[in-house]
Amino acid sequence: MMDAKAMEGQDFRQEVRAWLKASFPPSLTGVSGLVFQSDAHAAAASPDYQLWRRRMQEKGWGVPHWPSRYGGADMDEAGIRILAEEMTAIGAFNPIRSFGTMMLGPTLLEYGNEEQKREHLPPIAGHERRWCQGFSEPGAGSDLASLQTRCVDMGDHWLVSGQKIWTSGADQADWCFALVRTDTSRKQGGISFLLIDMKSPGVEARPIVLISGSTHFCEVFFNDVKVPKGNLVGEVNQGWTIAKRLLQFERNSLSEVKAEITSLAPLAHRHVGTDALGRIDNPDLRARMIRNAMRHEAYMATVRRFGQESKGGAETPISALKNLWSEIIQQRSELLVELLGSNGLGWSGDAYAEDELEATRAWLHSKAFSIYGGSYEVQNNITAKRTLGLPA
Amino acid sequence: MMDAKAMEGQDFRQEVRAWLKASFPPSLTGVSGLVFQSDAHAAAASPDYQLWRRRMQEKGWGVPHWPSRYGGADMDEAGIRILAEEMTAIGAFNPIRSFGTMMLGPTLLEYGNEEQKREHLPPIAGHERRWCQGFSEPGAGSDLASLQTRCVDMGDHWLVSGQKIWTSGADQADWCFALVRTDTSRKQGGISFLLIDMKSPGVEARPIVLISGSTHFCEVFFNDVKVPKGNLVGEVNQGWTIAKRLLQFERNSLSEVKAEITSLAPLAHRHVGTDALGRIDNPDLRARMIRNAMRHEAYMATVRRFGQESKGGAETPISALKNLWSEIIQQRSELLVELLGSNGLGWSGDAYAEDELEATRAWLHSKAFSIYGGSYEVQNNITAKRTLGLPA
Amino acid sequence: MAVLNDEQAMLKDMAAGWARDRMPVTALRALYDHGGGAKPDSSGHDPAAWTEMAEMGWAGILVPEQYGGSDFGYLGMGLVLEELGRTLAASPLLSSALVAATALRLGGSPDQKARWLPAIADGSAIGTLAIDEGPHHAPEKTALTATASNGGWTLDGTKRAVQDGMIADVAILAARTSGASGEREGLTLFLIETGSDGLSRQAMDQIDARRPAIFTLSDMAVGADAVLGEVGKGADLLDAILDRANAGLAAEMLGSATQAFETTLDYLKTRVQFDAIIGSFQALQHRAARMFGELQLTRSAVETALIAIDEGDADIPALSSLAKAMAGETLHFISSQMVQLHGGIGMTHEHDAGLYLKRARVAEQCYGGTAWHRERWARLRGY
Amino acid sequence: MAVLNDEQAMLKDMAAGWARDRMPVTALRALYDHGGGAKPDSSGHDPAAWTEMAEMGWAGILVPEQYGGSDFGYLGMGLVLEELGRTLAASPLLSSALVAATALRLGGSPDQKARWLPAIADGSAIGTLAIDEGPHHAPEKTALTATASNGGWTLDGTKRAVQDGMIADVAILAARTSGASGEREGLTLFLIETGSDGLSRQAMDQIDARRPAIFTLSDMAVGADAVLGEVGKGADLLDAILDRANAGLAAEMLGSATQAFETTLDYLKTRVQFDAIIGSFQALQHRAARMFGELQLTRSAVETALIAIDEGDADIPALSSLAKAMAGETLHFISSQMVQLHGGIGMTHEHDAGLYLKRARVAEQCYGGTAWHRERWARLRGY
Repeated sequence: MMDAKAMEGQDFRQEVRAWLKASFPPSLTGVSGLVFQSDAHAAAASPDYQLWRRRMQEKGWGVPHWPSRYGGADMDEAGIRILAEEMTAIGAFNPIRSFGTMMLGPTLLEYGNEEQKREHLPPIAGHERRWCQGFSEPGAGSDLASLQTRCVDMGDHWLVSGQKIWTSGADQADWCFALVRTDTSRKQGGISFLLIDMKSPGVEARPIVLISGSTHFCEVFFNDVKVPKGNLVGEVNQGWTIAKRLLQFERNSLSEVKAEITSLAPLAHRHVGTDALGRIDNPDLRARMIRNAMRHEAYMATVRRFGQESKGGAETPISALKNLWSEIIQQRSELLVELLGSNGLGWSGDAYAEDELEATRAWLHSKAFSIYGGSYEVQNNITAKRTLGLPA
Repeated sequence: MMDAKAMEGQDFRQEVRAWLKASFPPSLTGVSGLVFQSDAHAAAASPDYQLWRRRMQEKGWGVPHWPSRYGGADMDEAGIRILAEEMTAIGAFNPIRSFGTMMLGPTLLEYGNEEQKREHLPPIAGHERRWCQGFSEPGAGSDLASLQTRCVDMGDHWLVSGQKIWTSGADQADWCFALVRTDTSRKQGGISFLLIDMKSPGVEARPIVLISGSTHFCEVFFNDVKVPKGNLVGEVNQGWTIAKRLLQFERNSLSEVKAEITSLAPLAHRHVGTDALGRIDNPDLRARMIRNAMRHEAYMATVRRFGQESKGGAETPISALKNLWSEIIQQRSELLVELLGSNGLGWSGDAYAEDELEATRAWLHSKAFSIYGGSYEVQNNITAKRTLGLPA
Repeated sequence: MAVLNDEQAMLKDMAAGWARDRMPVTALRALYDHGGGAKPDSSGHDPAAWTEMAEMGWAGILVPEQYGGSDFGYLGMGLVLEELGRTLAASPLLSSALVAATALRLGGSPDQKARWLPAIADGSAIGTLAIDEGPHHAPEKTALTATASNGGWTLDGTKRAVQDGMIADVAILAARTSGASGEREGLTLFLIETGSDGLSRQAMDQIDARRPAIFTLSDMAVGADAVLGEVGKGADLLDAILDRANAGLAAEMLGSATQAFETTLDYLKTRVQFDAIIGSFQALQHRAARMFGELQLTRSAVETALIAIDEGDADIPALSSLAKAMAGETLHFISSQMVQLHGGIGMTHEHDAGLYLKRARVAEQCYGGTAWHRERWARLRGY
Repeated sequence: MAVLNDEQAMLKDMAAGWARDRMPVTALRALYDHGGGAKPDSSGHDPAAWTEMAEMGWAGILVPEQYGGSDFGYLGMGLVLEELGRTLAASPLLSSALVAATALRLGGSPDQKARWLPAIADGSAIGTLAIDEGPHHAPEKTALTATASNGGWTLDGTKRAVQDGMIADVAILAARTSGASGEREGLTLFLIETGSDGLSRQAMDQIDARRPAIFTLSDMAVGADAVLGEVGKGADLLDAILDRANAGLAAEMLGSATQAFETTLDYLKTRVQFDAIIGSFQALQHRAARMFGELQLTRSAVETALIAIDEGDADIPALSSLAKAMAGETLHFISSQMVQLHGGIGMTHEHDAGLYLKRARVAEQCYGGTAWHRERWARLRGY
C-alpha cells in the first residue's frame, strides 16, 4: 500500500524519466565514467555536451535544491534523490557541477545577503562565472589561520594587499572568494571573507608549474586592490567561521567520487599478461592490486553508507574519509603506472601512447590529494580530536 | 705479506679450532638454530649441554673479554672475533650467554666497586647465580623515571619498600638488581641502583599469567626489606645514569638475534601445499611471507653491518633496530600461525601437534616484543630525538 | 551504521543491552581455564544463556514463520551477531541459527525443514556445518566418502574444527559421492544426527575457549533422505551457505573490532605517562584515526553484504568475501593495537585485550581466512 | 656504511665532493624542459661532466688493469654510484662503466676486450645493454631474431628503453638464435656498434630527463665475431650481468633515498606551522624514524650484494634481487614522503622533491622492478 506522497514521487519519477529520455544526448552516456581525462575533455567539448548543459540549466537541475530565483529548482530531498537515481539509471550526469555549485554557492546561501545572492548565484547555476578560492598563503598552508593578506577599511572601500598561493584556476577565474585579515590583534578572530573581482586593478595571477606539468594552480598577488564594501560576506571578522563551513563543503566534495569503479584488471591483463589460470602474471603486483581494489570497493560502499546516514542527520566523518580516499587513489595511481612498466615513465612524445602519458601525469598529480584541502596530517588531527574526542 | 700480529692470530685460530674440535659435543651442532623452543629446552637439559657449559666456563670463554680474575679470559677484540668465527664454523654456540653476562656483568665492570665485582661476576661467568631486573612499576612503564619504590638510609642498612612489575624470572632468581628512589625531590636525579638478595625477608615474587600462558614475568613486592649498605652500585642517586647504560646493553642484546634465519617456506609447502610451479599455493599469504622474509634477511645483514661498524667506533642506532626487529618477528610469528590454519589455533591437547601449540604460544608471546625493553613508541621517540636530532 | 527500520533498531538495542548485562567479557572468561584454553569440562558456551537467546527469538531470526521463526533477515541477524561480537559472547547462534538454518532454507526438502527448522528456531536443537578436513578451508578438497549402499549411504572420513561440534545435535556435512579431491563435481551435502552410530567426536581446546570438534565417521549408515539438495551437485549450495555464514561471521568480527577500538580509545583518554594523558600524543592520535578509518571500511563492507543477501543480489559471493576479508584484516590490526596501546597490562591474561587478540585469529580462519577470501574475490572480479 | 679501506674511503670522499660541487640537482634540472621532460635537443646527460668523470678514472673502475682500468671492484663502483645518486646525477656511468664493462669482463673474447675495454675505461666509448622489447623486464621473452647468414648473423627486431641508448657507441644486445619466446635456451648476446647500417634509434622523452632509446634493427648484418659468449647459451651470462647491474643501480637508488631523507629531515627541522617547528610533531618524528629504519635495511642489502659480487659469493643472484627490491620500495616510500612532508611547495616543479619522485619510478623499473625481483628472490629461496 502506497501513500499519497509516494504517489506524487511516482508521478515525478515518470516526469523526470520522460524528460531525461528526451533531453540527455545518448552520445554522452557513460562519459562520467571515463578512465582517462583526455577522453573526458574531448567529450566536454562536444556540441552535445553544451546542449545538455543548456537544457539542465533551463530546468535549474544543476542545483536542484537552490531556490528558483537563484537559478535552482526548489527541489526537496525526495525529488533530488529521484533525479539522481534516474540520471544514474541512464548513465546521465550533472554537467553544471562545479567549484561554485559545490562550495561558494552553498556558503552564500547560508551567509550571503540578498544582494550578494542575486548577484552571484544565478551565474554559478548557469555555469557562466568561474570562481577561484584565495585561502592559502606561502606562510599559511596547513596553518591557514596564520594568513597575512591585509584588508583595510578605507571608508568607502576595502584596500587589499598580500599574496595567495595554490589558488586553482586563478588565471582563468572571473572572481575570487578570499580570506583576508581585517584584525591583526587576533588570529582566527581577525579574518574576513571577501569577494574580489579578478579584473580589479592590482590583481595578478601567476600559474605555478607542478610536478605533473599542470599549471592549474596559481600564485595571486593583491597590490592595493580596491574592493567595494558590499563584497564582504557575513560580518567583519566572521571569515574563519564561514571558511570552516565552506571547507566542510570542500571536504564533502573531495570525498565524493563517481559511483562506478573502473577496474584496473583488464589493463593489467593487456599490459602485464596472464598466467595459465588467467591471473595477472605478476604475483606481487597482483596481490597489491587486489588489496587496493578491495579497499576501493569498501570505500565506495562507505561513501554510499554515509550518504544514507547523513539523510538521518548523522554527521559524516569527512576527515577520515578524505584520508582513506587519498590513500586509496594514490596507491591506485601508482599501480596503474607500475602495470604500464617502462611505458608508464614517459613525459611526452610518440614513443608513448596518449593514455600512458596521461596515467603518468595522473600519478604525479595524485600526490597532491594528501596535501590540498587539509593535509593528511591535519585530517588525522581533526579525526582524533573532533571525531574521537582525544585531548589536545 | 702477513705481519707478526696476524701470525699470532693464525696460531690462536689453530688453538681455538683444535680445542673446539676436542671440546664441543657434536650432538649439540646446530642447537642454536632450532626453530622450536621445546627442542631447544630438551637440548639444554642434555648431559652434553652441561658438559659443554662446564668446559667453556673452565676456559672463561663464556665472557672472553672479562678479566680472568672475574671468570673471563682477558681476550682482546681480535681474539673474540676469531673465537666467534670458529664457533660459527662448526655450529657451536656460547652456553654461558645470559641476562647476567649481557647486562648486569658489563654494568658492574663499569660501575661496580672491586668488592661487588669479586662477589658477583664469577658466579655470572659460571652461570651459577640467576639475576632478575627490578625496574618497571605499575605506574612507571614507558615512563620509568617516575618509579616510586622507596629506599631509605637507616645508617647501617637500606630499607626498601615498594612494588616492581614485569620482573622476568623473579620467582626463580637468586638476586635482583633494582632501581629505587633515594630522593623524592628529583625525578631522574633521585634514583639509585641497588643489588638485592631475593632470599631477604620481606621480598615476595608473584608470577603474572600472560596471554601466552607464560608465568615467566612476576610482580615483586618489597616490604621493609633490609639491604646491606655495600649493595648500592655507584653513587647514591646515580642510578638513572647506570640504568640507561644497562638498558643500552639490553637493547643491544634484544636487537641481537641468531645468525641463521630458518625459512618458513618448507613449513608452508607442507601445511599449505604448492601449485603447479612449486610455489606456496596461497598467493596472498605467499606475497606477505616473501616480503617479511626479505625484510628479515635485510635485517640480519643490518645487524652484521653494525657489528662491523661498531668495531670502528660507530654508534649503533639500537632503538631503530629494535623496532625493525620487533615488527619483523611479530609478522613472522603471525605468518607461521596463519600457515598452520586451524592447527595454529590450539591451546592444548592432542588434537594439535607439539610444534603447532608452540607456534601459537610464540605468536602470542611475540606481542610483548614491541612493549618490553622500551615500547615501539618510546623507541621511535628516541630515534627521532637522539639519532635524527629532531626537536623535543 | 546502516539506516534501520524500527523493528531492526529495537532488535539491535535489545541485543546490545542483553550482551552488556548478561554476556559481558567476564562471561567468556568464565569458560577459560586459568592461564588460557577452555576448562576441561567446558562445552565452549553457556547453555543457560543460549536458552535465554532462544527465548528472545534469536535462534529463529532466519527461520520462515511457518516453521516457527520470524524470518527477520540477514541484516537483522547481523545486528545481533555484531552486538554479541562486542563482548566476544560464545554461543552456537552463528553455527545453528544462521549457518544450519540457511542450509535448510536453501537446500532442505519439506520433510527436512519440518523436522529441523522448528527445533532450531526454538533452540531445542543445535545445528552446525562440517566441511573442512585439513587445517585450511578448501571445500572442493573434500575426501570424506559417501558410498551408496542398500538404498542409503555409508559415510567414511574425518572433519576437523567443526564449529560447536561437541554440542551440535545435527550437522550439515560435505561428502564426496563421486569425482576426485579438488573437483566441485561430486560433492553432496548430508544432514546427519551427531548421536548416530558410526560417528565419534573429539573436542579441540582452542585459544578462544570455544570447543570445535573433530568428527570421525566410520561405516556410518544414513538413509537416502539424509541427502540435502541434489546428489553430486552440492558445491553450489555449499557456496551459497558459506557466503551467508561469512557475512554473518564478519558482522560478529565487526562488533569485536568496534568494541576493541572503543575500549582502547577509553584507555588512551585516561592512562597517564610522562605527566600527560597518552591520548594527547600525536602518534597515538593518528594511529587511532587510522583504526577508525579501517572500521568505517569494514562496517560498510559488512552491511553491504548483509543487505545484498536480504535483497537476493547477484553479487553476493564477491560482497561476502569482501566483508570477511576486510573484517579479518581490521580485527587483527585493532586487536593487536589494543594489546600494544595498553602496554604490559595488555599482555596479561587478566586483561581483555588478549581475549580479543585470540578470538580474532579463530574468527578470521573460520570458513576461509583473509587470504582465501582475497583470492576468491580476485577471481570473481577477474584479477 | 660498510667498513672501507683507505682507497675506498678516498674514492667515496672524492665522489661526494665532485657530485656536490659539479653535479648538484641543478645540473639535472638543466636537462629538463620547462615543466618537465627533457629539452628537445637534450642527450640526457652532460658530456663535459662525463669527460671529467672519465678523467677521474671512474669509467675504468671495473676494467682490468691490463686494459687501462683500475679493477677497483663493485663495492668501489657502488660508492661512486651512491654519491651520484644523492644528486640524481645523469650520466652513462652505470650503463657503460658497470654494465657494459661487466658484460665484456664476464663474456668477452680477448679480441672483444682489447677492442672495447680500453675505450670504455677512458670514456671515449659509451656502452650499454639492450634487452627488453616490451614494457616489462623479461629477458627470456626476447623475440629479436639473429639468423645465421654467410658466416655472420642478420638481426631483426626491436629493443625498448635502452638506457643511454642515444649516446651509446656499442651495445650488448640479447637476441634469439633458436627456441621460442619464454625459453632461456637459444638466447645469444651480441656486441653491436650503434652506428652500423640496419640500426635506427628513436629517443624516448622520460620523466627523469634521461633519454633512453628504442632500437629498431632491420636486416642488420654483423660478423660471427659479434657474438658475446656462447651461441644459444646467453641466458646465464645475461643473468650474471644483470645481477651486477641491479646491485649497482640499487647503490645509486640508496644514494637518492639517503639524500631525499636528509633534505626532508632538514626541512622538518626548519619549517614552522602552528607556531612550532613541524619536526617537533610526534607523528612526523615517528614517520622519520620509520624512514630511517628502512634506509638501514636498504643500505645493508645493497652493501651485502656488492661485497658478495667482489668476493664471488654463490648467493649473488638472491642478494642482488634483495638489494634492488629493498631499494625500490624504500626510494618510493621516502621520495613520496619528501613530497608529502614539504607540502604544497613539494608539488612544484621548482622544488627538488618531484625530481626524486620521478627518478625513483624509472630506476625501480630499470632491469626489473621491485615486484619482479621479489618473485625472483622467492623462487631462488624456495617460496
